[in-house]
Amino acid sequence: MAVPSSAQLEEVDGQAPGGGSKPPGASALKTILRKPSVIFSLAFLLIVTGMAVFAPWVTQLSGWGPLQFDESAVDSSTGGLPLGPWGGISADHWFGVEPQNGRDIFARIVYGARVSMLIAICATALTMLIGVTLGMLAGFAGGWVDAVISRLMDFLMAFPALIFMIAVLSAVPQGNRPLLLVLVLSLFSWPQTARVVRGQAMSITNREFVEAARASGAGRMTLVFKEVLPNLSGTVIVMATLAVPTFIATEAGLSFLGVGVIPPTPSWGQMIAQAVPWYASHPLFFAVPGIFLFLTVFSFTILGDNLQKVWASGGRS
Amino acid sequence: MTDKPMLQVVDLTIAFPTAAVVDQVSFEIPQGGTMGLVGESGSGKSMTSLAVMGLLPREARTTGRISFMDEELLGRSDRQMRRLRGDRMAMIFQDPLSSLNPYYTVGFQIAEAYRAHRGGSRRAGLRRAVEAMDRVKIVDADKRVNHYPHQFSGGMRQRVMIAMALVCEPELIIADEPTTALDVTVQAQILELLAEVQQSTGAGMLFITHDLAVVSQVSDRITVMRHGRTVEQGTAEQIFSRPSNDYTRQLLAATPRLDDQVDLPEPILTPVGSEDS
Amino acid sequence: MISYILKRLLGAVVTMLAVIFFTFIIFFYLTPDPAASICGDACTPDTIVQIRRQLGLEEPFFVQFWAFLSGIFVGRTYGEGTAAEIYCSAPCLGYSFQYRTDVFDGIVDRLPVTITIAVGAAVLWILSGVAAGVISAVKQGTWWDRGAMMFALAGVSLPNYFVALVLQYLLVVQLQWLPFPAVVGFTDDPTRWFQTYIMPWTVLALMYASMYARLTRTNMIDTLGENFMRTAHAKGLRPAPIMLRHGLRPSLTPVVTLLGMDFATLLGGALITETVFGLNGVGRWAYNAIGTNDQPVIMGVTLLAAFAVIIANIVVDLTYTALDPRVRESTK
Amino acid sequence: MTRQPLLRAENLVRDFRTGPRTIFRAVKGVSFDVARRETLGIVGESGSGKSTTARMAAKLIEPTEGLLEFDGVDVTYKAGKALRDFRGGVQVVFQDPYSSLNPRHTVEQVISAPLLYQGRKVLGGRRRVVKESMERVGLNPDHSGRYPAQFSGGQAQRIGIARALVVEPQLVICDEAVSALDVSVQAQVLDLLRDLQRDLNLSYIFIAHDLAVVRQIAHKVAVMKSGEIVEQGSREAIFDAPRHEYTQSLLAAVPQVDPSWEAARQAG
Repeated sequence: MAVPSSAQLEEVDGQAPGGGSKPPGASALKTILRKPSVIFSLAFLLIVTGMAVFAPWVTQLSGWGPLQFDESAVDSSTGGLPLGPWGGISADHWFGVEPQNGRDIFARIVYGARVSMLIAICATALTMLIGVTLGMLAGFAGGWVDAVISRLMDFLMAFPALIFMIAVLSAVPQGNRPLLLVLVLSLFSWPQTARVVRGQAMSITNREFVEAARASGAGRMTLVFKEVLPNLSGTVIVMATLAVPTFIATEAGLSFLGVGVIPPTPSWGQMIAQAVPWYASHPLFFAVPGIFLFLTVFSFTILGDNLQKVWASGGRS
Repeated sequence: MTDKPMLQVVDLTIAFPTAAVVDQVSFEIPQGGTMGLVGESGSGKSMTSLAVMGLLPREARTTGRISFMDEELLGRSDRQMRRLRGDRMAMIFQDPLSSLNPYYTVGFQIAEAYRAHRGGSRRAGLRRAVEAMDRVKIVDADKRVNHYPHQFSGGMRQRVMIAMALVCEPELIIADEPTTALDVTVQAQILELLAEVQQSTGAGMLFITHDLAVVSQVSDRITVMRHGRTVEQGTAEQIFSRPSNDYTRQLLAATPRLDDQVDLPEPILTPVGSEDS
Repeated sequence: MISYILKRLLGAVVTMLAVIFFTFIIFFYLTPDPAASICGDACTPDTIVQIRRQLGLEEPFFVQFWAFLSGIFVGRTYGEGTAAEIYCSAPCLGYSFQYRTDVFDGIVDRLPVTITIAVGAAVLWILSGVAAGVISAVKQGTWWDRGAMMFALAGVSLPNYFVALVLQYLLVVQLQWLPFPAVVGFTDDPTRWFQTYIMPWTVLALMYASMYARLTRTNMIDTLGENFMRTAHAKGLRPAPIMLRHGLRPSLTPVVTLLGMDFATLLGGALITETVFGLNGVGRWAYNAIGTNDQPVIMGVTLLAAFAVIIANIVVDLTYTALDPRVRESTK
Repeated sequence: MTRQPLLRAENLVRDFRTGPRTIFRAVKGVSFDVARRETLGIVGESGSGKSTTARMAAKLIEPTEGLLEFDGVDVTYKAGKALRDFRGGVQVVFQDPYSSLNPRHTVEQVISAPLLYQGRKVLGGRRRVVKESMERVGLNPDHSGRYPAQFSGGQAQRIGIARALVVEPQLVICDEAVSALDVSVQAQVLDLLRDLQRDLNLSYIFIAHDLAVVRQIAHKVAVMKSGEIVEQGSREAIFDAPRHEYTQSLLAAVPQVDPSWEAARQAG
């Protein structure tokens, strides 16, 4: 049966030559880069990001744009099902075509990646900005500032966010959709970040080295930026890595429900929704965006999870 | 009565996949005697005690012999060791707060140790716990059994740990830095209590500490350890009055004493308004 | 303890008022004119004004807000003094002119489906998640652990509507193991009831169980490293009591906290599963109402959900104090 | 001869709020002073208020009542520039060498932090000053690029001392500065502290729970219990002729090696 771990026993004798650990950095990345799951995830994400960034060139290469109809690829006699086996997969259409209008699924996946990534990354940046700022403020200032921010966080976290997002998004039909999505996603997500940052800031503030810095003559701002912030960077990187897939998934979910990205702009969630009536007759139309969505989210999650492990163990893996 | 030692450790070597932590350590404890294991951090003294209890992590490789009441302990199955632990040999740890589970009353935790070996009802277990707490001089034991660890002071918590160790009347008590986390006045009380307990039960004791002054008071025989090896072994009197090893001597010299006369620089007592600006 | 509960309740009331106010503002300023959507095609400016007046939409913001707020406690009457007077009894969360129903009643009618989905899924994911987490922690580093954790990561990464559709496609359409889901009472047809709900339960449980497994595992590993675990071994306890009594019990408190927070997202999950499987619960009602711009329904559901979340959080905090004797002490 | 102490505390009181209507008085009016090149030891058990007293003396927390004078100037409620000047004169060494050093900073960053934070310009640049102070405390200056966790406990505590010394303070407050160290390392650090005092005319306020350690370094000793100083006097007065009952019981409780064994060893 499992008895105390060796790490614990090391503590008993205080044997670890340093008791603490080196701050993780390059060595941490090296450690996780040895794991096959991380390598596969990174490779996949590189491909998807590449597709997203170079979407126009990629589709030029594949030959079909995301909005181009190809009536020659569908069979009007069957109600618009793609011609040929496997949903019309051919040299022309690598992932087949959509039923009825014959749009190229590959091109729509590529452009969908672009939309998803853009929204997710912007939302992550905004969430981190708000979350870290307010979390630090709450954790460091304490008192009424903390009380106000904490109440606000409680309030937003008590909100049935998805229903609310759907309601707001459906209520405001005009304007810049992606921007609106970024704003709404961030509005309900920053409290999670802020909560973690607040907790960390509070515990770091109580660590002796912060007091030591005060004794050295550090002012408030110096304490926050020079002493506390470097110790939060790991947490923030991990949270950001894990926020990206959440946003990709939520954006896709909202688009699936018809309140996200508006057609004809392609989005993976929207593609899944469009495929629902066809899933029995043209399963590939449904499966391709679903699998891409899953793999992207999964890869980001694996990456974030591994980073988290490395940071939690202090770079020793 | 036999003159055979109750605990005999011969050439004990403990190795982890990365490093050896204890190297060929040998000592024995006679019936009712006390062996003090003393050393600084990293000396392997705690590992040695855990090896006796069979509490080393799985990845540890142990060789040598540990015989307890003429029975070989090394190589025993976990199930066999479990029957011994808490029953015939018990352990007291350094930090009583973290060594007690915050979620259960102290009575429950003491009774648990009893019932694991002797069975019986929950109520009978609690009665035993009250008795054990009485023995370690916790006042109002019948009320205090229902309290949680955080409701006790540091010294009282250590008494609870001792009560837990005593509840099955063990033949061997292993005390791993039992007073290190305590204030001096409390330390004195706990040391006194341990001596009384040993007197009344006749149990042997393995006492682990980094504090030479403490070990000089509790142990008949002392083993000085460093980097996993035995540096010197002998009676307390031998070690303290005629240390043969350099390291022992250094350690003794470094230990601060209440009657040391260390020279200090003279303070500068500046009269008001003189050279000072 | 009593004063602690009172304090929490007071905080909850404040939060709830803030939620009501905030929701009201959003709907007041952002949504398109509900009168227009009620009015339909044969609409003249006059009829719109008439409907607006009947709904009280011509009043200033705070008058409307007060009418809404007081309606929750004492009920309210729409279009007072007109021929089409409608009384909405307390607790009045509004009146759906599209469904011609009191929103609160509408929610109450559909709540059993949503609760069945939520509770069933919760039981499933707590049991499976905690069990998987415990086994992974105890067998840390083994293939079981790695496999379970990889599976858990995959679980959180799977879009639930996608899983729902795939399940429906495989089990209902292709293999025909299950009939199409349809709402039936448990007492009417237990088999059908089970066949209907097993898919929504599985979909939600798959998503949440992963998080519970991971959280349980992390906590359990932390607990296994505690000094009191060493004490438990030193006492000679058997492995089962060591793991369950000393290891699992302290690891469960954070799980309870997570459960409280998940109430907030659970309704979203219910919305998606109900919509995909075509089950007529509160979530689906809200989703449909969004499509038809039936404002009172959306607002009512939002508020009720927020209310449920706030209450759940209080219950969690109280459970917490019951679970952890140290917290119990500090709230006395 | 009247003497002007370097630091003088008069009737320091500190309250902590423990609940909405409950206040805990951790320190109940303590007075003490330290002269130049003098060490004041403050001893007491846990909860005696000795650490709170140290933190007040270091101006890490403000006293609820009382007066704190440094070099003849009232600094009790000073802030801003005056506080920065005070920080240049008074530095602190903490108990836990690891947690008192920022794990994400290199040793060079750690040691030069007070210079940076106090906006000091130094001759020859910061790097040189850092290397000098590392040498002074017995650290290899080539290791200035390493992180605190790469050092042993004793070395880490030397880093803490180097950091305190870099601004050339007059008073260093050592809050349980050697408690976490092994005896042999402890002896070396105590040696170092005494040498520094001699060379740099430093004053110390030395907080400890271990009476034997205090005897090694303090010129005079204050014994604290429940927030009060029960007895204060020269080292010899406190250790050889304690008057207060509590001091006596504290001294009696300290475990001692049998003096005859000790004598035999000294003789042999």
